[in-house]
Amino acid sequence: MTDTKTNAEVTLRYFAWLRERAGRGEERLKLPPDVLTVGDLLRWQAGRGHPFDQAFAKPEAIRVAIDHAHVKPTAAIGAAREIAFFPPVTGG
Amino acid sequence: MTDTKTNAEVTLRYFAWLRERAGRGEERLKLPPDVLTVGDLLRWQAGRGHPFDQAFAKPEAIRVAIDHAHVKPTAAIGAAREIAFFPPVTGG
Amino acid sequence: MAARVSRADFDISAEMAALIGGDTGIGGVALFVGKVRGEVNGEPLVSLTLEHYPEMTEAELERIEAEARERFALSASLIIHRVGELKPGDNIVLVIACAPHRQDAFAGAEFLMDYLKTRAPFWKKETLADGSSRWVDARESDEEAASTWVSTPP
Amino acid sequence: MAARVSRADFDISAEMAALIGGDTGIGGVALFVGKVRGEVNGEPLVSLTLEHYPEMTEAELERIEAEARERFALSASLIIHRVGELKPGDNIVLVIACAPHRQDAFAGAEFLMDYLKTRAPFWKKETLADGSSRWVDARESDEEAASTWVSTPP
Repeated sequence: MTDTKTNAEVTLRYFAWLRERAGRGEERLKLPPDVLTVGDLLRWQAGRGHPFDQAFAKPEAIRVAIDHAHVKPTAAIGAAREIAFFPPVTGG
Repeated sequence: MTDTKTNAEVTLRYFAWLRERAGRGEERLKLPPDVLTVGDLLRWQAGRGHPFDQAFAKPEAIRVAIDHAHVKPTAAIGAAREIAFFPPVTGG
Repeated sequence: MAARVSRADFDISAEMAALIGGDTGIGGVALFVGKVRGEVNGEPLVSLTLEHYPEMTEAELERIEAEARERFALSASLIIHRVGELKPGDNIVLVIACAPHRQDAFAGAEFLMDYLKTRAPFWKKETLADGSSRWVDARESDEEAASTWVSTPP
Repeated sequence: MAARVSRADFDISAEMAALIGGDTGIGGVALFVGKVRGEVNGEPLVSLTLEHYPEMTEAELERIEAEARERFALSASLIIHRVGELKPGDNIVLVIACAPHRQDAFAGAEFLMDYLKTRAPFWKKETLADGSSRWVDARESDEEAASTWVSTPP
């Protein structure tokens, strides 16, 4: 059951300069089974090759939300349906 | 010269419950020459008899302005043209 | 900088637009509107009458504004205070503080309100449903709020 | 309580009247309007483009409002945030906090702005007169302002 969840398709979304550097606003894919936390996912992104190596070169500058809620790098990905990557917010 | 100043006519004004208790909004008169400070003036008012004895029975509840600026009981009356008496303000 | 007393109500959007004019250095505008509440200690209020000391009001509001401008990086500010008989829900006072950044705008507006409440010569009289009326007492919390800004007592 | 994203400008007076409705328990209304400034480090700004994460924005604004309501005695509150291309002088954001007393209204409005600036998923891109554009960096002072309210990091 857990393997099934980890291997389910997930939507990845990119905003602001991360969207520009990643060259896309969104994609759907299956994450490798060893990507269990947000930190794992950021490292995996940085290792995906061009253009992700550039976009994710500084993971400390990237914020992550799972299913529309802010999460920390230690958070588990679990049964996430949508994971978003973006720089610190600058609204207001 | 100083006597002349102290004896000049001055306008006294009353606001809010002080106006109601004093039974007037304003009056013009000459202050006695020994009324030199705001504190002296408050004591003199309390001693003027009805209705001022009632109106000025609690001088600590009364604020004073000379020529449209707040003053303390220790302030000198000097060449004041207008002296106002009122309760603590409650606007806003 | 502007301060005025008015019997009529004010239009917040119009006042703010006029105050800002074409100043694009303004990044933040903090506003406060004080309103007449419908109850006094659980009893329905019929009306609130605001008395003031006309000749002193303008001078005092200008002093308060000048002090706010000295303390905070304000681009513009406005105080409008109503007088006369008001009803529950009516606006009593409008304060606007404009600044390049929001912290100064907020601090400016709070300062203007705190000083207004403890120094501007306005007095409120409440009339209740039973026909009785009484002058509102100054709140100690207002004195305290104003005194947190400094050491210059009224 | 209400929060919304809008491409169009907002009418402050109308929004405030609609928010208050007939609630005469409200004695103080604190408002904040954030505006596009005309210069960036001394260079003229041509436009400011606001991107956001639509599906997350509303959820996050509602969380921010719920938290403000829990902390302060707010009678009502409103957040409107614009997106799209804005020009110098344009309004970006409106925050309104209504409360029985002014201290809660001011604190509520400041809290809403501080949290909005550090948690709501909006991003600003500045375009200058020479055609260059860049994403605005998050200001550390905003993180600090939000963190003064507590210990719950974003």
